[in-house]
Formats: sequence, structure tokens, C-alpha cells
Amino acid sequence: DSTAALTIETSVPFTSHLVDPPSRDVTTTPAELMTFFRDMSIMRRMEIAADSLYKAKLIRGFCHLYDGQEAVAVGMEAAITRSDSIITAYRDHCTYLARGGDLVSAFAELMGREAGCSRGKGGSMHFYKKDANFYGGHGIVGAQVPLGCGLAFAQKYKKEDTATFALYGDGAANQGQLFEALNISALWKLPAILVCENNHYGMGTAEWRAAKSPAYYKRGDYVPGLKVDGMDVLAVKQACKFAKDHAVANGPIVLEMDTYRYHGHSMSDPGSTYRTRDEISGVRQERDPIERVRKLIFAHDLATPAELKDMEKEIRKQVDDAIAKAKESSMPGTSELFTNVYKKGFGVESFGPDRKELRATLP
Amino acid sequence: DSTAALTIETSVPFTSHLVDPPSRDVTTTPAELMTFFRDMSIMRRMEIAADSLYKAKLIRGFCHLYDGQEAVAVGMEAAITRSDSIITAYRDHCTYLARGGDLVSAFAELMGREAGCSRGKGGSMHFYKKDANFYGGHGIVGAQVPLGCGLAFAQKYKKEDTATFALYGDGAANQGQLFEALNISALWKLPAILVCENNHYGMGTAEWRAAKSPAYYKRGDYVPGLKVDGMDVLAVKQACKFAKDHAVANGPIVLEMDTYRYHGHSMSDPGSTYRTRDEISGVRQERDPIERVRKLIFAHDLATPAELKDMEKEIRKQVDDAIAKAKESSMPGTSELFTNVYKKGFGVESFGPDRKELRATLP
Amino acid sequence: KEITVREALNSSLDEEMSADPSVFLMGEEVGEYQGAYKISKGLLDKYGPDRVLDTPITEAGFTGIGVGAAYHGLRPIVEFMTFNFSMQAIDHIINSAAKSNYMSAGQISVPIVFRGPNGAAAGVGAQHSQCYAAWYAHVPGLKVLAPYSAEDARGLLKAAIRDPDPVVFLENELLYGESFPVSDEVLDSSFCLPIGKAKIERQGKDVTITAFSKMVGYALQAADILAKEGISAEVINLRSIRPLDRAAINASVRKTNRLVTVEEGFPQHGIGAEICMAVVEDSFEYLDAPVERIAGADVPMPYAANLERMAVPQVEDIVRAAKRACYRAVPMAAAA
Amino acid sequence: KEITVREALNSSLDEEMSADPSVFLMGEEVGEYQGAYKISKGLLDKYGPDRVLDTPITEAGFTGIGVGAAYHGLRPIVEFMTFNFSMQAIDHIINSAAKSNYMSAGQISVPIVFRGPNGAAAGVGAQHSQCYAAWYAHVPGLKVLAPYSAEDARGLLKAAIRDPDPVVFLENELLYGESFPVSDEVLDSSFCLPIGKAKIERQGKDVTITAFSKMVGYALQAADILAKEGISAEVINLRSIRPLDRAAINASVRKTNRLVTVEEGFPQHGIGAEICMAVVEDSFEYLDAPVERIAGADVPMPYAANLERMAVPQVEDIVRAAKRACYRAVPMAAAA
Ligand SMILES: Cc1ncc(C[n+]2csc(CCOP(=O)(O)OP(=O)(O)O)c2C)c(N)n1
Ligand SMILES: Cc1ncc(C[n+]2csc(CCOP(=O)(O)OP(=O)(O)O)c2C)c(N)n1
Ligand SMILES: [Mg+2]
Ligand SMILES: [Mg+2]
Repeated sequence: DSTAALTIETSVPFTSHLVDPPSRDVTTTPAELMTFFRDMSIMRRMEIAADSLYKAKLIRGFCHLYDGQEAVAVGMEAAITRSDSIITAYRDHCTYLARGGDLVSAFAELMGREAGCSRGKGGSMHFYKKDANFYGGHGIVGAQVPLGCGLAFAQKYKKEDTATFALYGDGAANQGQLFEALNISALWKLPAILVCENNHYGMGTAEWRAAKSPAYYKRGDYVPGLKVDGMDVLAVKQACKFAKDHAVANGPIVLEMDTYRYHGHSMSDPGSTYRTRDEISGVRQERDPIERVRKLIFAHDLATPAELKDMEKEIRKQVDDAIAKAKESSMPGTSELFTNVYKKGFGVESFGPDRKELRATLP
Repeated sequence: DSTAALTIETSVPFTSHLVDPPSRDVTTTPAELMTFFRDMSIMRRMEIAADSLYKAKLIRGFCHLYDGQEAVAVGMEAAITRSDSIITAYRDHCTYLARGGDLVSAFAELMGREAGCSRGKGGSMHFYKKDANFYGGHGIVGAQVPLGCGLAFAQKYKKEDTATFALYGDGAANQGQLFEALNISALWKLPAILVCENNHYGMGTAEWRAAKSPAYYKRGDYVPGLKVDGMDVLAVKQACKFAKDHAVANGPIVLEMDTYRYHGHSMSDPGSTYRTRDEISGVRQERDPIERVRKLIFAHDLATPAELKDMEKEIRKQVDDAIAKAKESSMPGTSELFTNVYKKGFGVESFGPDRKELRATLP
Repeated sequence: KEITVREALNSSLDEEMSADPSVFLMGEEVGEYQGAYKISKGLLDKYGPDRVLDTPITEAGFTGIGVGAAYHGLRPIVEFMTFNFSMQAIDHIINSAAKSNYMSAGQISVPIVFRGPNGAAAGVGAQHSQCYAAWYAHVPGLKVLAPYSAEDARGLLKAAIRDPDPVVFLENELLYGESFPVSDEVLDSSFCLPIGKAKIERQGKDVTITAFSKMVGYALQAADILAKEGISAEVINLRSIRPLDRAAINASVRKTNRLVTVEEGFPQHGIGAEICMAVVEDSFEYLDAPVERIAGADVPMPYAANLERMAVPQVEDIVRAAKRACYRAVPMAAAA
Repeated sequence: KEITVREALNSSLDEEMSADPSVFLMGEEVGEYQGAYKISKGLLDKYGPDRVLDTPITEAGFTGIGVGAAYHGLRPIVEFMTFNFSMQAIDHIINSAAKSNYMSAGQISVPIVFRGPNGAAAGVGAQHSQCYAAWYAHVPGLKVLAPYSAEDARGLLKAAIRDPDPVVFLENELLYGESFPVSDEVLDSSFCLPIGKAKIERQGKDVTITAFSKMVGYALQAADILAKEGISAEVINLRSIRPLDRAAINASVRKTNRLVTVEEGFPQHGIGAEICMAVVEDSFEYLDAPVERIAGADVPMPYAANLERMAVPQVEDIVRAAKRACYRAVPMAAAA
């Protein structure tokens, strides 16, 4: 029975600050484990394909890949509903998928096509899905944290019983605006969960070189915190459920997700000058979030190795098809240059580089 | 013997965070106590005179008075040397005096005269005395804290055995840039002392309404801190000596000075809508920093009440004379409009509101 | 009937909060203290602490929270005690507010108002006197309004609050206490002014004077003086700096053939420069004299009263420039 | 000999650090990573971690620390990974750096350089593409430089580091890899360019084209095309946006009687507007045609390649505008 409850212990205990941690025993189902495997595998495949597309010059500018960190996006989503809000930084492709975004609109956005989730106008760092309460996709390190607290403010103001998850990196964790927003959130008891995705490097800087105290779950000082194995999707799910309940009832909480990014920071970073190849392959071998679920699936006899291989093959095809479809999408129409500057443009004229050559009336 | 050592216990114990507190027994001398009394009395008198000058419209704009907080400026100065640096916010008149500034240049600045310490160009919030390492006088809440850490950076870079005291209010204590600067200072072991002058209100906002955790000495989280009775000049001196030694040897430390401002925030604030008159008079009666020293002087038979009264009379005259002298100073010459925009102006032309009427060649 | 600009702003806030429960006000001292400049007087009592929120002195944090709340459908009004402090939060105003609707192809609109006193007050020195009109109006995605009179204050603030885009609303401390006559229409709670439209405050035919905020009053005084000397000045109150009402400015200059721009901010890349460009682009052949710019002196604001007076435009500067534009001889002055 | 702009910047940093022990470099990834764009390559090895400091991603904090260090007599060079992130620290650039010497009547000078790539790169979207030239050049107390060539990069960066005032130094990512011929004089460690002086990159007599940074290259390409069509364009590389070399611009316009301004930033209150004003103020009677402005489109930067191309000036825009200025018929285009 694919809906029969299974109880699985988290890889390591939670470490907590000013709060009692949740139980290590996580309830799941065979169906959920299979979904986790599928969702994370799709993400992994998408990111690897994005890498190739970048190298083929079909994606331009920055492109920050999430492979290695998939358990955070997937575990979080499993714990909450689409009425809860999520906001993250520029490493946003997989969060978009987790919120229900599809591969075609993701690839189309990466390639700057009309079918993109931001009609090609946002780019890699600016994915959104407002109908699923996904608020981006932000390029300025740290800025999404006060923004997320603002989403939580609105949730509370509207008396929704929902919460906001604001994700940021270990590098971002030192940003002052985070401490400002946390203080206000604590004063106003906003249902905000600050999720530090500690992948141990901010670009080329190891956490301890950027933070005197890299114990990010404790950096809220007077705000409770929980450290979570971010490579264990079940631990992430458990922590996010716990955090949501805490936040709705009591106000903000910090979650530190111990995770890892396999790729370099963005495409210009080989990702191997400031860390050893051994370190990377060690994580891949011992902590990979997909492999962990694969093992659980086998341990509970939910699928055979061949079945999972088939699924992976099918995912590969799904991703390739999506790319093909995205490539068919055309570039945004030139009139898009001037749409969405304002929601209400008052019919004012706006201009291109040569105002006597290119102009438009703002809608 | 006015230089004989006296040992006096601080009013209350120090409360400490991540560090062993210094002893409550403070060594002083009769001469020092007399100087404390005189210096604080001059400050008190200056601020009260500034209040009158403001009401007489001789001082314009903002004017933030320090009466009530004198023990912080005086005790700190007693613990350090003029090679150490101080930087503070807009409530800066008394710090200027403590660093050796004279009354005439203080009043002249307040009245916007040429004899002012900033030649009338800075105003109440922008006093400086670079030759005594006093770096102002800053109007933007919180900004002086990273600046102070920068002074400390330079001290360390130049291998001076000196430290910087950066003062800020309880309201400023929530500013994000403070946490950013503290993290960097801790990473780089800068000799920076962050001195939170907790006068319990930021404008009309009580500390607990602005800070989820008003335990400011602990707000450095992973940085040590000490809570000090800021109305006890000897405790301030003891804490600052301790903090300087700590900072030069180990890096940053936070001092919270428990103090009180008698006046409103600035001249437009009566200072009595958000706190009770009883609260103010209670502090005046029980904790006034000058009265505390007066009592110590009597307790140790260092002067008679009449002698202190005479001193106060003399101070009153000294202040009145300074005001008279400052009033004699003329307004800055009109050419001052264009001086000091740059240190090196390249002989470029600069302009007033009507460039065809008022122009100058920048020196 | 006369009301002050303060009353105009206060009543607009009140009426818009009463009309739309998604409108709320946040900022330093806006609640219990009734506003540093008493613009929000009475609102906490009336709307309670859920809708009138005192914030800590952390502009980046609370502005980000305001913008996030707008993402989620609320209509925040963020008060900066003065716009000088908006620099601590400017990344949120530009990158989080102004650009989101565009980057998301219209998914994330940001109905928010950033307001507070802007520019020079009296005797507050270099760090508290800057005018941010040119900076904000530089940036597409923002709308930038600057009221002069009580009518402006009411009509433009209501327009700003009702607008679905981020609006920077630049008040002036020295105008708060000034009274202006207002019609019944202006006092009606439905009153609203259009964004992007300038107002001809005074008709004239010899020279156009553009101004915004406090300088509109100076321009009107200058026009009075000029009238006595036989020069008929048309005074344009810009009201909206972005969108800038190029049509109104050009129409006026095509009539008068002469232009004086007035602003209190720094000259370089300022409001006057753009207006000059707009007229040169669209009406070059109509210009009979060089555009004259009156602006704040190109120096940080000094504190001393005499220097401060020299640093900001005076009525006589406008009069002199207008006469120059009309080729009336004015005595040349010496360098400072 | 040819060197890249990257090499020019790197060698200037190196030479100035070697010449003056009070010069140090701080910023994100400037040390172990050798710079996000490798401008600081090798400097950590050579000067050690006391003088090449990797900072956390906390612009307000480290910029404040840099300014404080300058108060105390050091000569910090603060690298912003891009100038977009300088907004988080802009209060320190304006209120702590630009105004201190004035407010203290000359006691607290601030010898600091803020540098990094500015403006549009390729495909980096709305939050990473803004040009801050007009904002910073608006503010007295700052000096604002923008190099185009390797010569500019060497000479202006050295001038900035040696200058006793705060300098905002606006680089361009897309120029880092471009090579330029340089003379021995330029390669000499004593080489320095004057602040406040523009360079006539190409002499001409029919029309003046002003540009800075990457757009100088475009203007030169446009001039080549124009030459083939019989129009002799004079190209001015502004180099210094503040002080702006009004004398050089006006002298050129008095000769050519026609002006095209080129910039990549947003138009409103931009560089072109100020140049137009400067010419109208000083040389109105010499202008034979409306000033033509070429600037970034008045929209946040879109990601899609086709839209991005439409949003930034192209060589053909400059050519077309120059022809218009010279009254050569150009076909009118339709609205987008
Ligand atoms: C305010 C700001 N400063 C600098 C940058 C450049 N930058 C982009 S990502 C990044 C590293 C962030 O590291 P971290 O927060 O750990 O997130 P991760 O990339 O590891 O997910 C930097 C420095 C930026 N985008 N915004
Ligand atoms: C960034 C910024 N925001 C707001 C202000 C306006 N303001 C000036 S002083 C002040 C209160 C500061 O309180 P606190 O830090 O406790 O210092 P105190 O005045 O009590 O000495 C405020 C809000 C400012 N100067 N700068
Ligand atoms: Mg990281
Ligand atoms: Mg206080």
C-alpha cells in the first residue's frame, strides 16, 4: 500500500537553540518516498542540462545551479502547502519546480524565451510563481529575508494561518538587514521561517572566513533555531513542519540546513579552487540526497534498482523534451521591452536608446 | 594628598557576557574625583545653556543634549588616552569637551559662527577634534559604528596599541550595519569597543518596543559584553580600561552603559509624553552622576559643600563667558560656502544657486 | 477654507486607511509619538497597532518588510523620518520594489508608498538636507511625486496610495505648517489628482518657470515681482517628477520661448538638467534664450545661517534668472 | 604594446600598493579567489592578508570600515563586486565619505576609492545592470571617474588612489578583457591622468559626440561610419563625470555646433541631460541643432537577448542621431 505510514529516523539528531527539537522519527509513505526520488531526480537532471545549455551559449549571464541541495526544496515543500509562501535568492530553479513550476517554462526562462516563467524578462535569477506563492528569485544577497518577513507580515495581517519560508545562504547570513528583519519579526511575532541553506561556501569564501560564528541556527541570538541535515529530505520535512507550527503560533524561527552545492557558484566558477575535489566527492558518496532516498526505497522494498533506473531514464527524456519545447518558443516580442515597467502606465510615452527611433505608450 | 590612591566600589556589580568582569573596586584619587565633578558640571551647565540659546533662536535645527549622560563621556576619557579614538552620534557636545575641546568653539559651532569647531559649517551634530582623535558627531543612526571599527582597523594596521570607542544609542543598537561591522571586527580582531549608551529611549520609543532583546551587552552574541552603570563615572572608567585592554589583545567587546537623558530627544521633543515625570525625577534623585560624585567627595572629605558650590558658580561664569565670546565671533565668511567640498579641488569652478551670480574656484 | 499641508496629508492618510483595509502605515515614531512631524497624528488611536506600526530604527529591515507585504497584496505606506534615511533602504526601493513587476513579467506588482520629508529643512546640516528627487526619478519602475500645496498634498497622496506601483512621495518639512486655501472638491474624500500631470499655477506669456515642492512658492513670489516689472511669468508646478509632464512643459515653452528651472537639490544631473534636455529635444527651435537653471549650490549643506541661505535658491535668484532669460540687463556679480 | 583593461587596473593597483604602504584593498573575493573578475589577481600573494582583505558579503559594514580607516589616514580601495551592491552601502559613500571634509571644515578628509564594475554586463538582468554614474556625480564631495581604455584605466585609477578625496571609480565588466595599445609613458609607474579632464579621442568638425566607459568605443565606431558618409565627428571621452569637463565639451560644441550625448544608463536626470544643460548654459548661441541624446532605454534591464540589445545603445543609434544633428534625412521609425 503506497499510502501506508512508514517511520524513518533522521540521519543525525537535530541540534536546537532555545527550543525543544522535534522527534527524529519522521512519518512518511512509500508514495512520498517515490515522489521525493522523482522530484529530486528531475531537479538534478534539469540543473545538469542547464549546465550544458550554458556551455552551448543558450543561457547567458549568471546561472546558479542547485544540484546537491535538492532535499531542501523538496522536503520543505512536502511539509507545507501552496498557501504558505516561499522566497529565495538567485539559486532558484529548483524551488520553482518544487512550487509546481514546469520544466518548459523553466528552460524557456533560462534561454530568454517568451514561454519563460517571466516571459524571458527575468532570467535565471528571477523565477516567480505567484499563484503558488513563490515570490522569487532575488539577485541581491540578503534582500529576500526582509521581503520574506514582509510576506509573513501580510499573512498575519490577513489572519491567514500560513507562514513564509525565506531562504538564504551562509554568505548571506552575515547581512545586517537579516538581523533587522529578525528583530522586527520577533517583536511583531511574524510567521517567518528563516532558512539558512548552509552549503559552506559563499562564492569562494568558506563559512568560517566570512562568519565569526558559523553556527547559523544560533545566529538569531534571542530567536529559536534548529540545525538540520539538509541532505536528508525527511529531516528537512520534519523540521519545516515543526518550524511552520512554531512560527504561526510564536513568531520567527531559524532553520540551518547543512547542505552542499556540487557545482561552482555560478558558471564562471569551476568550484574547485577553494575546496578540494575529495571534499566534493566525499559528499557525493556519503551524503547525496537522492542516493539516500534510493537506499531507503530499496531498504523498504518499494522499487527495484531497475525500476528506478527506468524512472531516471524517463526523467532524462522528460527534461530533453522540455528543452526541445522551450527552444521552440520564440524570443519575447519587441513590445515586451516596455510592458510591465508599471502596472498602470497612464498612457505615458516611454523610450528606447534613441527616443526618436524607438518609443512606446505605456499600458 | 590629592594623588593618594582611593579605592571605591562601583554602585552595582558588572554583568558580563562571555567574559569575566573586572573588579568592582575602582582605584581613583582625590584629584580625579574633583576633576570628574568639575568636568561633568561644566558639561551639565553647557547643555542647559544650549537649551536657553536654542529657545532664544541662537541655535537652529536639531540640538541633542547630553545632560544625564555625562559620566559616560568623562569616565571613558579617564580610562584612555588621546591616542585612542572616539566616534559618536549626533549627541556629541560633551564628548567634544571630554576630548579637550573648549567651550567657546562648542558654543560658536552651535550658533554657526566662524570660531566654531567646524567653523560653523557642521552644526550641533557635527563636532570633531581630529588632533585628539575625536571623529565626530554623526547624524545617521548607526553609521558611526562601522566607521569606528574602521578607525580600529587603521589603528591595528598601523600597529598602534590603541583602541576605538564607538558610541551608539539603544535605538541604534538594532541597526544591521552594527552586526555586520561586529562580525568583521571579530574576524579581524579589531581593537573596537562598541559602547551602547542605553538611555532607554530612542526618541519616543522605549527600548523594549524597539528591541526584542534589550540586553544590549549580549547583543554581540558571540562577542563578549559587559553591562555597566553608566551613571557611575568610576564604573565607566573601570569598564573602559578593561575593555580597551581586552580589545587591543583580543578584538571587539560590547559595553552597555545604563544611563539616562534628562532632556527630550532634541529640542522639539518635550520628553514627557512617552515617559513619566516621576521616572525622570526618580533618576535625578537617585542616580544623578554628578550628585554621586558630590557625595563621594563629601564622604572622603575632599571638599566642603561651600567649596563645590563655589566651583559651580565659577563654572556658570565660565560658561557664560564662553557664550559671550562665541557670540562675538562672526558668521563664517561667504567664501566658506565653497571651501572644504574637496581637499583638492583642482581649480574647478563651483557654483551657487544662480551660477551666473555666485561662483568660486575650488581650492 | 484653508488647511495646512500637514492637515492635508493627515486627512488623506486617514481617509485612504478608512476606505481600504489593506492600507497600513509603518515607520519610526508614526504611532505612539504621533509622527516625528505629527503627520500621522491620531491614526494609531483610530486604526490600532495592527495598521499603524512603530518600527525600530532599521530602515533596510522595515522597508524590506513593507515591500514584501506589498508583494502579498497589502498597500503599505512606509514613512521615512526624512528621506536622508531612505539611503539605508534604497536597495529595497530600487531593486526590490521598482524592478519586480518587470522582472516577473507582471506577476509581482508592488503597490507601496514611500513618503516623508525630503530636501533642505532649516539648520539641520549636510547629512539631513539632501533632495532625492533626481535620484529616484532616474529609475524606471518608480513614480515620484512632490506636492507643494495642500491641494497637491491631498490629491497626490491619495493617488499614490491608490496606485498599483511603487511611489516615492517627497514632502517638505518647511511646508508642513503652511496653509493653503482649498475647495470643497479638494476636501471631498474622493478627491484625487492624476499622476504624471503638472499644474500651471500661474499663466504667463514671457517666460516659463518650472518648480516643485517648496520652490513653487518661491516661483510664484518671483512671478509677482516680475509682473511688477512688466514680465509675465508662467509658473509650472511639476507635481510629478516621474513621469515628468514633458507635454505641459514643452507647451508652455512653445508659448513663452523662455525657461527658468528651479530646484533645491544639487544641480548636476538634477531636475533642471532633464527639463532643459526635454525642451531641447522637443522644442529647440522655440527657445529664444538659454535655459536658466536655479538649483541648490553644488556643496554639502552648511549649518551656519548665512551660508545656508546662500546654498539654497532665493526668490531673487529666480527673478534675476527670469530677467536674464528675457534679456533684461542684470548687474554681473563678483565671485564668492 | 597592447594590454587589457584588466591588466591596466591590476598593474595600477599593484604599483600604487607598492608605492604607498597606506594603500590597501578590501572587498568580496578580492583575495584568495583573486577577484570575482580577477582584477586583484596576485595581490594577496604579493601584499599579504593585512593589505588584501576578503570581506563577508556585508557592504554596509565593510564600506563603513573602509571610510573609517580613511578618516584615520589610510588609503582604502573598496571593491564592490558590482556597483549594484553599492546601494547597500550608499549611505556611507554619501553621508560618511562625501560630506565629512565639509562638515568638519577640513579636519576629516577621506582618501578612499570605491571601485568595481558598473552598468550593463551581458545577460545579467535588471538587478545587476544599473549604471550609477548619474547618481554619484549628482553629489558634491565625490569625484566620479569612468575609464574607457587601458590608458584611462591606468591613469585614472592611479589618480584616484593618490587623490585625497573620495573617488567613485566606475569600471565596466565588458571592457575588462579588451586590449588597447599603450605607450611606454602609460606603462611607467609614475603615469597619472588629471581628474576633471576629458580626452578628445578623435578630432572632428561637424558634430560632437560625448561618451564614457564602453560607449566611447561605440562612439568611435560610429565616427568611423560617419566619416565614410562625409560627417566628421569629434568624440569626447569624458573620463571624469564629476568634476565634469564643461570647458572641453563647450569648446568642442562651439566648433562643431552639434552635439550627441551617449550613455548606457537611464536617461532621466542622466549624464546627457547635464551635458545638454552645460552646453545650453554656456554655448546656446553656438548650437545649430537640438542636442541628441542616446541612452539606455527607460526600462529595467530585460534578460532576453533581443530585448537586452534593444535596451542599450547600439552603434547605429549613435550614427542615426549624429546624422539627425547634422540634418541628414534619416527614415522615421515606427513605435514599438
Ligand atoms: C549585496 C550583494 N553583494 C554581493 C553579491 C554577489 N554575490 C552573489 S551570490 C554571492 C555569494 C552568496 O553566498 P551564499 O549566501 O552562501 O549563497 P550560495 O551562493 O552559497 O547559495 C555573492 C557574493 C550580491 N548578489 N549581492
Ligand atoms: C538612519 C536614521 N534613521 C532615523 C534617524 C532619526 N533619528 C535621529 S536620532 C533617533 C533616535 C536614536 O535613538 P538612540 O539610538 O537610542 O540614541 P539617543 O538619541 O537616545 O542618544 C532617530 C530615530 C536618523 N538620524 N538616522
Ligand atoms: Mg553558500
Ligand atoms: Mg537612546
